[in-house]
Amino acid sequence: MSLLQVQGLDVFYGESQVLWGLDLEIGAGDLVALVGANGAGKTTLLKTVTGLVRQRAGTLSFDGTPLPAGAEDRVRAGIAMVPEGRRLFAGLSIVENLRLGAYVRKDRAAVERDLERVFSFFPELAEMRSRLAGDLSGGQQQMCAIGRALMSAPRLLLVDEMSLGLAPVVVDRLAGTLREINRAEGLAVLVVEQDVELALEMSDRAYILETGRMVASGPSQALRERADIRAAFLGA
Amino acid sequence: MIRISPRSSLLLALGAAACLAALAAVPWLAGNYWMRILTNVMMYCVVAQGLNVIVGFAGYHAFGNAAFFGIGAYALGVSEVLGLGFLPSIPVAAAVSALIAALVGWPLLRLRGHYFAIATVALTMAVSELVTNIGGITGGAQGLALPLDTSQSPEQVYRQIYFLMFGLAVLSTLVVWHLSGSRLGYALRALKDSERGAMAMGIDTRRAKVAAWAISAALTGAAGAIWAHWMTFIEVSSAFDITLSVKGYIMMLIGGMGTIFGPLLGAAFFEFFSTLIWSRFTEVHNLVLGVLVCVVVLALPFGIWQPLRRLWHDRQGRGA
Amino acid sequence: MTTQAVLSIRDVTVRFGGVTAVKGVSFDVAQNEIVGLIGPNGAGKTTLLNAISHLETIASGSISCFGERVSDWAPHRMAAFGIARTFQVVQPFANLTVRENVRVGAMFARGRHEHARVAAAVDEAIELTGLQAKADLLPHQVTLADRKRLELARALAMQPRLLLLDEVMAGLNHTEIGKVITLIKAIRDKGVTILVVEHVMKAITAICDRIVVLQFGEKIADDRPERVLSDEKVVRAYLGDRYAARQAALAQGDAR
Amino acid sequence: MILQTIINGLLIGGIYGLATIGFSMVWGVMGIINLAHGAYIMLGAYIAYVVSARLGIEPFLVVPLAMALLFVLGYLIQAWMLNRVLKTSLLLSLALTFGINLILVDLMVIGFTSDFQAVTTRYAAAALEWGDAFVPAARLGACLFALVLAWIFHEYLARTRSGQAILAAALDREVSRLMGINPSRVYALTAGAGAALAGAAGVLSSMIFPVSPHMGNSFLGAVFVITVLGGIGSLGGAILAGFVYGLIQSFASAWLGVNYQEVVAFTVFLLILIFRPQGLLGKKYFGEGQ
Repeated sequence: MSLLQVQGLDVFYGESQVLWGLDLEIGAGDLVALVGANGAGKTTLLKTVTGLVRQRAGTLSFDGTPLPAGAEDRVRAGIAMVPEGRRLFAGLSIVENLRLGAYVRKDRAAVERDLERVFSFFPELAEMRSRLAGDLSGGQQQMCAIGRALMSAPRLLLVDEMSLGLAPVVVDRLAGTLREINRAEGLAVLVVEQDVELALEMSDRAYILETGRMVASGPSQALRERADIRAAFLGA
Repeated sequence: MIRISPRSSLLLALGAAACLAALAAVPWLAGNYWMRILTNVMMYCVVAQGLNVIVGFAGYHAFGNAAFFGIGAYALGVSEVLGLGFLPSIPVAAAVSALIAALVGWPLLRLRGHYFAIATVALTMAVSELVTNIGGITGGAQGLALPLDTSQSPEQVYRQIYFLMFGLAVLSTLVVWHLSGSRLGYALRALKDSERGAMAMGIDTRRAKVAAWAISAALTGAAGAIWAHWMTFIEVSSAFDITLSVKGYIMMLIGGMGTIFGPLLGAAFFEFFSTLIWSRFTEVHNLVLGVLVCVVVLALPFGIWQPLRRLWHDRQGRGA
Repeated sequence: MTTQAVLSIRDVTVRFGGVTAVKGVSFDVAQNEIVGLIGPNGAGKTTLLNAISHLETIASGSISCFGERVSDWAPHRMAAFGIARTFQVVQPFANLTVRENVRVGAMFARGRHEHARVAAAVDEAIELTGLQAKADLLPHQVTLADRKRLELARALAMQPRLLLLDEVMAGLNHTEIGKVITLIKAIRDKGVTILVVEHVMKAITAICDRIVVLQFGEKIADDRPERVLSDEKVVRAYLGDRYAARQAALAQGDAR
Repeated sequence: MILQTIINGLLIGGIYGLATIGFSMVWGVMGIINLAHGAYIMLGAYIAYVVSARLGIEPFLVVPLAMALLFVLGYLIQAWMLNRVLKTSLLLSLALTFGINLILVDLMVIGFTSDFQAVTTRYAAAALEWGDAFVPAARLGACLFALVLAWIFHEYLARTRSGQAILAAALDREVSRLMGINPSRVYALTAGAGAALAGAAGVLSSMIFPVSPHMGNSFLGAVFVITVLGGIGSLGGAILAGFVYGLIQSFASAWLGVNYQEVVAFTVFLLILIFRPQGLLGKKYFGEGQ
């Protein structure tokens, strides 16, 4: 039985429709990629899953039960998001940002353990933990944003445009870390990416979105071989 | 700006002409009571259009434009006391206001958003304190009495004031209309949305903003000057009353910032409504005015035009 | 006589509060050349671009264009002198239509202000960037790719001699990148010198005559693309092994 | 004479600081300029007047009651009206709070007429002596009380979970929801706390200044200056700037005469705005509003 089930999703911005009848499924422990042109509606889909945007039609169920309406409650259900552009709390330090990630959790001891666990994934952040998030470089901010999302002990992690504006070497490292966390802890991850090559390389399954409609889905390896996808996205 | 087809622009022109004619005939048709109300409405049209230049076009929220209303009033008062006649004193008052706006604007317009809004409120408080403390020619705390115009009957004086305010309202609308198509107008509307973008594209944003505030101050100062002559006795608390610039701000808001006729509609609507209140609930005027302000801000945050304009473009968008 | 450099950066240093974003960077850009400026995030690329277009003041060193020292010029004077730029985060004038946005470029930058010249510059810029169909829409009604094209169109309408592009490709899909590459080449062919800040390697290799690589605010390479992209320092600092592996695979594929 | 001027400046500075913290917080956290903040201070003073003058209770004991009542008022006004302004344009908060101020002031004029009231304490005349200067007990008590309240509020923000939630909502409203924070409730909480602090300042100042419906507006000028001088959203800045403002006013009136107090204060204010808008202790990234 899948962890996240999205069926027949229609979403509008004002009067213009952005998503048409989307279906999507993520099993516990899957690493799924969602790729597509800019403006295809990828971020809109993520915002609908997290509750920042309300859909006009369609159902979203998590662990078999319908998701609560407000974004504040969906993080309690176990959905965490790394927003596009990282959007850390610039005026607060790294450790304050990470603790805010665990805002909904009551178990103090577990939160402290998770804090050290995040610093083990991203050692660079450990020694500058009291630095203001706004003063960090792009790569450091991305690590802190991923850490902050992990602090809410999610069962599904959504990562929006991780590679945007980052040097390829940093992107490789972060992709590796995400893959590692997914395998080691069975944390389901949905990665939204512009860099189709990266997305298909790091994911088990993938969905391809084209102007708000799902045009292809399936195992990533198979999608990489399809001629039409190579031509449209991989420029081979 | 909304694309107006030739046929509807003809209708617009005819409608405007009819309005102007009707308003010009008011002194003969309506009694003194209505003429006084309409003079007030015209005054607020000028204040609202003045704000429209700096807030609507440049996006700089000069919340405390009342400072220039007061400066214009006192400049006229002083020049009349010094013997210069009423009519020539009006351009003098406008010039003094514009000059002060330009001088103060050079440093102040470096501020953005809330900082600028607060600075203009502080400017109004500071200038009114200064006028009180200078005393002497400005009459200080006791206020300033203007020489009485004995050459005309009070009836003629009120009619003169009405036509002057009416003319100023038309002038201020023409200024805004010219501005919207002019090079300065484009510079202001560009820097409103992205000052860095405007600078990188060759706009001297500092000079454009100072020019906009000077125009705004000149219009507001002229209105203050005519108001002073109308009152014949002015004091700091009424000349530099922040409520005036807040009411002007709300009127511009209702009518639609950055449009040509919006502030006029906003002024007419708001002033008629609050005058009705004044006559009916004299003792709770401020209370009801406060409620009116809150209702307007919550109900019409973007004024009447904005939703229409977005709709117009969206309809056109789907068509393209 | 060596051709006079369009842009010469001499030992430029830029500081933000305590942080030195750019340290002692020097390079030249010759007439009609396209130079790529790459480097890891936070390396100072955009800061340097802001310094050239004078939205950022430089702590030391000098910047000169067409032989004139422009280090302390006001930004709007740079535009009148023929230097145009686009922004990494697109900054359209939201309350102006696409055509009006482009008109601002034509009205305020180089050239006389009469109506005919302005109208011609606007039409040409909109034509070249393929925005004719969307000229009367507001920026919020067009796609991100169109808004990126609008940035380019506005800069073109300024009839620039030097064009600074700040990550114009970020967020575009493969086909859109291809179109923008051909557009940039067309602009260069009209005699415009271009400095490109970019992360999309496909675009950099396709259009650049030379590449300057920055890391932590310092220049670590400045050479022709093929030499720079195989430079050990650059691969470790910026490109990473995955890129190098893919290049190697491609190289084998077509090593006939 | 200098010592007395300094003491007067510091004592009144403490009150000004407390009066400003709420205003600076609301601006820093939500980007809202609350022109009705002066009215909250005035209401606090009237609560002190009604309870102590009419029922004979010691003014200092009235502070908790005033804070509770003002908290509710601040919370409701934010939840019902100001939260909606956050969705449109923040500069509308100026116009909206101006309207609220008109309403509150006029209600008190109707209820208590415009004439001045006084709140006296048994030890009104008592004063400590320090060298040849007098330190009025009531003012000293008020100033110390103000510092204690300010410190408590500062710790609340820095240490507690809901305090951090307020700062997070200030920096990025949408992302704070992803953390599980409900911004509307957090903003109403902040506005309530701000109003409560204003109420406390009102009670304390009722022992020093005459109480009238229009007393709030004269406070507003001082609150503007101190907020920007201290750095928007910075509590420590507000307290420090409160003392600086108190001293400037005290010396200005001692040397230039009472009516130049305001002019000097506003000139200082405009200079700060131009040359150091981030103020003395302004925190980076705060106060820029979303």
